Amino acid sequence: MHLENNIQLFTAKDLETDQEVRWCPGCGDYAILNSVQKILPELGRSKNEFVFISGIGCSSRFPYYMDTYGLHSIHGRAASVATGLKLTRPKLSVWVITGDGDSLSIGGNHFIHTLRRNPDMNILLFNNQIYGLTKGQFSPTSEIGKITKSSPIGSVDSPFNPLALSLGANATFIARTMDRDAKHQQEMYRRAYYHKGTSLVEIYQNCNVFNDGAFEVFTDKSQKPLTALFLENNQPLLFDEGRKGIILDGLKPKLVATEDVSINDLFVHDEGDKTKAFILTQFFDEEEFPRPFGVIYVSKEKATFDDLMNLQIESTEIADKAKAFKELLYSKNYWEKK
Amino acid sequence: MHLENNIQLFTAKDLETDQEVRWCPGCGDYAILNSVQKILPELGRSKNEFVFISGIGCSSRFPYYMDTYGLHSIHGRAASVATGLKLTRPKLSVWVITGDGDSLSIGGNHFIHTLRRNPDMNILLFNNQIYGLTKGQFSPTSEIGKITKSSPIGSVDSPFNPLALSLGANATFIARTMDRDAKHQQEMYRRAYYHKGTSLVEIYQNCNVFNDGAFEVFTDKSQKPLTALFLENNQPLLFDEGRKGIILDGLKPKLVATEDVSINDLFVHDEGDKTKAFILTQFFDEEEFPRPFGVIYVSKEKATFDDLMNLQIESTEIADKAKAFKELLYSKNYWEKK
Amino acid sequence: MSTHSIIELENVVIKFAGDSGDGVQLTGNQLAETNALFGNDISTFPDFPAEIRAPIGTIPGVSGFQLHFSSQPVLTPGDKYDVLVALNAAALKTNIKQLKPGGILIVNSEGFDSKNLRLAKIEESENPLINGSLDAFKVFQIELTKLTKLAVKPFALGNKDAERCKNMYVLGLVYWLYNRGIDNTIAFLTRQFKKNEVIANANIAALKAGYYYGETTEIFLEKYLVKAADTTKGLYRSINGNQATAFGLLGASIRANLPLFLGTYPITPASDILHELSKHKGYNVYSFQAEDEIAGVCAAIGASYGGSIGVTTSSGPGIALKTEAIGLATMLELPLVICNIQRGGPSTGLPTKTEQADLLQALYGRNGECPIVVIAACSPSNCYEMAYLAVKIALEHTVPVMFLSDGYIANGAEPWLIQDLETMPPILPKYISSNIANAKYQPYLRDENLVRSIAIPGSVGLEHRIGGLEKENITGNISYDPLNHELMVKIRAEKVAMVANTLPLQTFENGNETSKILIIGWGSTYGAITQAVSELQNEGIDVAQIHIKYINPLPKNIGELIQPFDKILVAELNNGQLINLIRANHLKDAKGINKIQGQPFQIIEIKEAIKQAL
Amino acid sequence: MSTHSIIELENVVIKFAGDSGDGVQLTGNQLAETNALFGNDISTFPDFPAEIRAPIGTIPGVSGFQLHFSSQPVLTPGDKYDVLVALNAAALKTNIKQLKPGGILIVNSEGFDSKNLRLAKIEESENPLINGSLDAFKVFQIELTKLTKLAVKPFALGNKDAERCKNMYVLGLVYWLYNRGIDNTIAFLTRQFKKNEVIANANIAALKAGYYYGETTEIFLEKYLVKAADTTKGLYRSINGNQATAFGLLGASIRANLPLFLGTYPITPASDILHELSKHKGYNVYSFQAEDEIAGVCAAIGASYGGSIGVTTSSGPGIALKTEAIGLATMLELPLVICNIQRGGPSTGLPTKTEQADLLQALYGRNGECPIVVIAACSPSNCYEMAYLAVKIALEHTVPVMFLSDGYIANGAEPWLIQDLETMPPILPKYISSNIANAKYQPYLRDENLVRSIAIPGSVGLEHRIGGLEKENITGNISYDPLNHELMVKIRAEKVAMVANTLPLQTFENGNETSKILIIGWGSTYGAITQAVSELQNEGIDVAQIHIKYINPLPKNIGELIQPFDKILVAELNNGQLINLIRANHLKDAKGINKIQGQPFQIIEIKEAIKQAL
Ligand SMILES: Cc1ncc(C[n+]2csc(CCOP(=O)(O)OP(=O)(O)O)c2C)c(N)n1
Ligand SMILES: Cc1ncc(C[n+]2csc(CCOP(=O)(O)OP(=O)(O)O)c2C)c(N)n1
Ligand code: SF4
Ligand code: SF4
Ligand SMILES: [Mg+2]
Ligand SMILES: [Mg+2]
Repeated sequence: MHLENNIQLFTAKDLETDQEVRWCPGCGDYAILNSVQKILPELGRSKNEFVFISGIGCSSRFPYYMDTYGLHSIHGRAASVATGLKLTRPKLSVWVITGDGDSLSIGGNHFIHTLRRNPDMNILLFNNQIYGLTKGQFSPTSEIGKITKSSPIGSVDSPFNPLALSLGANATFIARTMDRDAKHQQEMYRRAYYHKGTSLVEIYQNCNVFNDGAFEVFTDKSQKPLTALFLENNQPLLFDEGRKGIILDGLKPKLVATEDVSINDLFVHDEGDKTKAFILTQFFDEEEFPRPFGVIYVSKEKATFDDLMNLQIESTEIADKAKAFKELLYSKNYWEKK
Repeated sequence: MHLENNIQLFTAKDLETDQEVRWCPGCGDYAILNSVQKILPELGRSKNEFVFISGIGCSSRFPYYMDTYGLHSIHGRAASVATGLKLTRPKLSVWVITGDGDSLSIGGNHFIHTLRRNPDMNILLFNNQIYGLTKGQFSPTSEIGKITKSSPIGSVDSPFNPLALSLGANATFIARTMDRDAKHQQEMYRRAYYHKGTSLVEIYQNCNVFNDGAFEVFTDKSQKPLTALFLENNQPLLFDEGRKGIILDGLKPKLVATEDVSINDLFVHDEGDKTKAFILTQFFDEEEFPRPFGVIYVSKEKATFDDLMNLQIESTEIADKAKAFKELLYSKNYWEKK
Repeated sequence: MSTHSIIELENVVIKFAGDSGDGVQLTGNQLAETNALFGNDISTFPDFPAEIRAPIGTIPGVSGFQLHFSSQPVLTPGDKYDVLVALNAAALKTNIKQLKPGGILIVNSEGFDSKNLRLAKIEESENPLINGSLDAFKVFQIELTKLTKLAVKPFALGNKDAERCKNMYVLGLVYWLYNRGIDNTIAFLTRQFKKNEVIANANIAALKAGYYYGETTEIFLEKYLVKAADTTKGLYRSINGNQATAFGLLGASIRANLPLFLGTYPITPASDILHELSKHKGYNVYSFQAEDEIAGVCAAIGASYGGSIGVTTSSGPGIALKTEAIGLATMLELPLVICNIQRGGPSTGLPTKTEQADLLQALYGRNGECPIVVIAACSPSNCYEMAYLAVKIALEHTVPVMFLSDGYIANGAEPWLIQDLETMPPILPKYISSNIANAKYQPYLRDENLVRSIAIPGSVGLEHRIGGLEKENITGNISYDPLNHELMVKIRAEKVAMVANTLPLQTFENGNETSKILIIGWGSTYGAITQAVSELQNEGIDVAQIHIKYINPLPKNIGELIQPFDKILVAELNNGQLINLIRANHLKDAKGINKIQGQPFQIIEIKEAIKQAL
Repeated sequence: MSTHSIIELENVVIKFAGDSGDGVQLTGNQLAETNALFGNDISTFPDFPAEIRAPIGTIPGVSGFQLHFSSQPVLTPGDKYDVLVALNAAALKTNIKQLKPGGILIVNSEGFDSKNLRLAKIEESENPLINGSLDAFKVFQIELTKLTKLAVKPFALGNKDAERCKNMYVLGLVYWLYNRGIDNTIAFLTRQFKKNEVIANANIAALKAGYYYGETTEIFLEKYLVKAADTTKGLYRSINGNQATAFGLLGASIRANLPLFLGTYPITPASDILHELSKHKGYNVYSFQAEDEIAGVCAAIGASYGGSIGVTTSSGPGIALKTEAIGLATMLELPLVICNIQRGGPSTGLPTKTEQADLLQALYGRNGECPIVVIAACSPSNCYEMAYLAVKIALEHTVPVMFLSDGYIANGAEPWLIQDLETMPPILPKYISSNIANAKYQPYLRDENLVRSIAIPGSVGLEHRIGGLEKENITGNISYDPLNHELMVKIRAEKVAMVANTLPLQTFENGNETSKILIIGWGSTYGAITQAVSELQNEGIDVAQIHIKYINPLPKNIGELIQPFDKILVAELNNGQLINLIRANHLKDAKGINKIQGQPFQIIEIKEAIKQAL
């Protein structure tokens, strides 16, 4: 029933289950599964300490393919189920697997409340900008004007900016990665794991059946250098193989050719600076800016929800509960009938 | 059934209903009711064009006291009900009345989705940092450590920053005001009304029964000058009767004595600047900064949800629907059985 | 000393009524406690206005507290009052209909000035204190505010604070009238205001002044005595249903040696369970006030999954929101306790009033074939046992259990013969531990009761996946196989049905199979029905009574008990719900006794309905 | 020309089965359409795998399309197949049990290589093409991929695109076998691929090649003819239930001259109603894809409040989430249509499978006494009429109406004798307009049917407030008055009951009150039950049949019709739900015929159950 102390070594292979992986051939979910299976053995914990909790959606089938503990819950509620588990079993490594519909549409409320409360768990948000499982309706991350089964003449819903929303909900860790970059993904999952608090990783995931190529502009080898900005802490914002960079003109980010400016004038990424993080999350609506990938913001100041709650429980813990309960029952005036 | 063209004049008095107002004596809700009743007649519309839709909570009883159209719905869902109404009756002036529990706890998802979609309506969020109607539990805006009926040894929930959350959800209008300042309130409601899109006004409202004095530090005459920062567009951030101000050191706001700096160096409020707005929303956790009141951010760029949807409907409108429907029924291969 | 004669009474029903701000609940509670300590059997019925305070002095602002104390066993707060204490005109107007002819009416005459009359919507000319409408009662008018202020003058309180003591003044008077000492209340006041001695002393002074007012003035010619009741021996305390529910859950957690996790969202009248449990974190109680009811129940499911006792509490609108997640728990076959403290519906309805109208929702309110266990407490103190059993059943049968209570018993109090934890049945959860598992762990392998063994995350070597899709029996793998689905639907139903094997058989509360008529009830109506049936039996009318605590599954012998009867009545505070089960299962032409007024049954209502049916 | 002899058949049941990517649905649909156009009566049953595509070639990845075409009236897609077209080993394995002995089996022999066998979990040695297990059938093995590629060679397609044409090849062959022309499909292909002529022409070439393969090779010795059916005269089209539902709603909106507002959230198998309606904005259709089901229904309530037709659509888990809001609509007494396209439950259950297990939830799944109207469509095309009536009842009686359909009829198609809008009953909503209101508008003033008149926001002089708290009758003011609450609960119930006054009386589908046994059904089981009963009657067994479309309220004469029978069966795709109503209301010892396999009834199952019960 309790965690064992001696770590049981395991490999990525050990994480495969006997269930056939049932995503469409070519789906970005495979790459994410692989990356997660890759890093888990490196984290220095036993396999039995990992729990994957998902909602409903293509992405949410993920736990079935991980030979750890797993719970495929109901649509939108994974974060709540995970919160109940993490609070009561704080030593487990809890991962929430969710889609853009699952966590930002029906599950939006649990999403933002989880972020503000900050239990120590990792949310992997598979953002494919579509409802995959229900065969292709626009999602809260689909672009306005999108033509789908439920918006045949174009959606009129302006989308969320998931990382800006997370920041607004007081998230303590936000990062973005892409299915097509295994190394970067793995780095982000590792960072997420080691962050104490709720870590949100948005993963650009290609749904090759209902929304193929949504992120091609960022993932395609030839376009990537100009469209994707890979963040490194304390490093200036550079892209296009160092040819382009970003400076801050007052509060306004501007694109520059690196040859035109001194390297010292560039916008230096600082994961701990919330205003800088905000500015980075806004490289979203404006097409001219490259899309940032990497850890955008981390705050280590906020205590975790599970720590705070367990602290209250431990600090008031009653040694002899049965005895105390008896006293409790008799604590209000009682009387004897003889 | 349809709106009349000629405006029927009315007064604040005409807005009172025959129902007794049933808030606790001294509740901040009274002042808000008065301010709303005050401004409505000035907006140049007939009384019958206003609709107030609320959820559940003390604040949500508001519609019963307004002799306009009103719907007291269920907990957390007012924004959704209002969206359905506004989409189909775009000419009505729709107001959502809600509390911090109603819109940020159970209704949080509809809240953020409404903001991102941006239907043209006004959300008045009565934030008293407590659940009033259910007699005093902590709410998602209550400070951590708060002692309430449901947190007898202090709440472990870190609160939302409602305006930061709204900004993160792509709100196009966010403002803050307080129950104790009638003039400021009225100005905010007017601004909200005239903004085309979803206007969010957070109102600091005193619940004198379950959370008395929560905002006293901002509303109390003697403390207000040092704690409340009243924003004016294009004006420098000044408080303490002009003695203190705020400058931006890079991205970091700093408090200064005005005598130590040139007026030109001060942080000038710009309602249209989202990064500035972000910085202002962060005057929240840090105690040393005064709390900003006024319109923090407005964006006029985003089309409203009701306009976009009605545009699609109007631009494709079929003149003879019965005829077209007949064609539709027969549009797939059909055959005659003789 | 007192020259008043003392008259012995078997029982007294007294109602305090005043404005929400008048301290009526506290006054009533004090009298109840003092009488209980003295040895009376008691039952209380607090009846407060809607959640928000209505304007002072108005009808919606009236708060009431009804107390029945007796030298005989007491089952209800009583139908009509022997005594009404009315602190203002609105309180009188709301309650006078229930005062027995010849009953004692104590009124604060200052609560009948023009303003109060106007607020109570009474014409000046219709002032009941002068228009003769109260002639049928023994009316005692007291200038309560004036007398109270006089009494507390030495403490130099502000006007408001001074006035606030008036409930103690009137309580003192009532103590005197019913021959009770004031010590218990003095001790209470000292405790309550230990941080403000002046207020404590002022209240005590008012209490004493009221007491002596009875003693020294001659307004009352008699005083009364209600002797101690001859109830079961043992240690008692007073308890209300929500407290009892919280204690039952807590006790079960201690007995099962598992953490208790409450995932919930506040709602009237369930919130007090949250309030109570959140005081007891030291017992390994996690109280999680979630962002909504869905998050609350889902977190409880997560905690159950992790090996804690997942509990969620709510009332009508909140229960409606939880139905999808309850389906998930059913499918996962995890323990879960859902407490529904019913209130008047539909929709927001009458949040502070009582009703039993969520029974069919409890039974059927989920998508798909989704049976769960449904049990109902029948009195405030019975909530303890039933909440405890809810946990026991959930853990031992790996099923969701819906525990039904309602606003009436949740807020009503009665003496409780304290049930020590050792006397409760043991709880044996179905967890599997790593060491025994050499073979592959099969999450849906079942025992003879069809119950699966649960492996808790963290256990070495028992990694597995579960979810809300239909699953293959034994392995738990997702399965779309048609016959497997039918099998699983039947297994889930049978598993719930088999809970009946562990439940006590149903017995008659009154009468037996030869009685002329059978009345069936469930839940909070127990007191009123039982009292009505006893009274009828005393009148020589042979009525049998069954009171059902286990609704799904029903006790195994219920058909047998019902079978002999041609005349069957089902009494419920709804428009007819349990009756559907009785009719459908047993094909008996049962008739309903129904009341849908947000109020409990009166004994007389039941009696008359039975008489009519005979 | 063809030397093949032509054999006339009354009807044929054919099943196409292959991998999800094989275009099986399209193939089936084409054959269905062509046969329908020819004049056969038809019924179809598409049966797809779970939502996500399973790996190619596996059992979970099998997609099927069943078609029954006949010269006689057809009510179901048929129990067993006369013909099975299996494109790979998994498709064969899944379907072979349903092929009639002696039936035709057309297989793609290339779908049985080692890889395919492994994916289908068949041992190499058990390859059905060689192990003799198919001896009972007429097996035709075709190297489909090879032949198709040959056929489309001139178009120089990529490998994948070329292979994709194989469904057309097989369709061509089947057209030949059943003596049908290929023109309709050629026209379809030309339309479908109008942007890619090469693909269109390649498909047409494959279609023709398949057709000529039948004609020129001698693999088939006979071909078959199913003559046109002798059904009611008029104009027909093929329609599935979700389309029909969308058209019914749309038609009602046009007829009532009110905008249609759909507030919904995608879910299988209801999403297609959203997809269809969102194509028709030009009819004043607002399709709002909300963030969740709660927002969807609440927005629909807001739209209803504003004078539009508020509709929400979902399936099990989503309906569960809407229950609180449906209570609000009940309390507000606003029109609302809730379409529940049922699927296998509980919880996420079997999302792509059919079931009728949400009936009790529809009736009772809300907190408090909260009756709403519940109606159920009985076939794909009947969805049109029932959805139309749902709107009519909601608007005319200011009540929520739950429209029940299920995955089987939602996706199944049949010929529909097109019902023109003019032939539908008029819709007369209950709105009040400003000009008549000189007196104060009373929102809860009622007409003789207890229906209130609704004033729409914006109307001059009719300002008023409504909400979810209990309200005073007539004025609508909040009221905590006990007797008013009882009155309102009864009024709301009676208002729903009175809908029965406007409904058609129940009739027997078959038999009459002198028949030996009565079978009762509701919803999508209509076809199977009716066919079973007709067949039994042909066999000389006298069975009466009632099929209920209006479940709450039930038709007024239902008791009368049921009364004479001692033997009553209730057939449902659940564990027994409607049967509870029959037993409770009529105290008849009805027995259930239940199937909970995510699949519709087979005719034979019903027949056997009836025979056993006789
Ligand atoms: C309560 C409920 N509503 C709706 C659905 C149907 N549904 C299942 S998954 C899904 C959305 C999937 O989108 P996303 O979360 O983005 O996951 P993806 O499939 O794209 O990975 C929907 C609407 C459901 N299962 N339950
Ligand atoms: C579904 C549902 N859950 C819970 C409740 C109980 N409830 C009513 S109001 C409220 C919170 C009120 O807080 P807030 O929105 O801040 O309003 P306030 O009373 O403070 O103005 C709660 C929990 C309810 N009515 N419905
Ligand atoms: S539908 Fe899209 S997201 Fe789902 S499995 Fe297929 S490719 Fe992946
Ligand atoms: S409880 Fe608080 S918020 Fe509610 S009416 Fe009273 S003072 Fe106002
Ligand atoms: Mg998605
Ligand atoms: Mg509040």
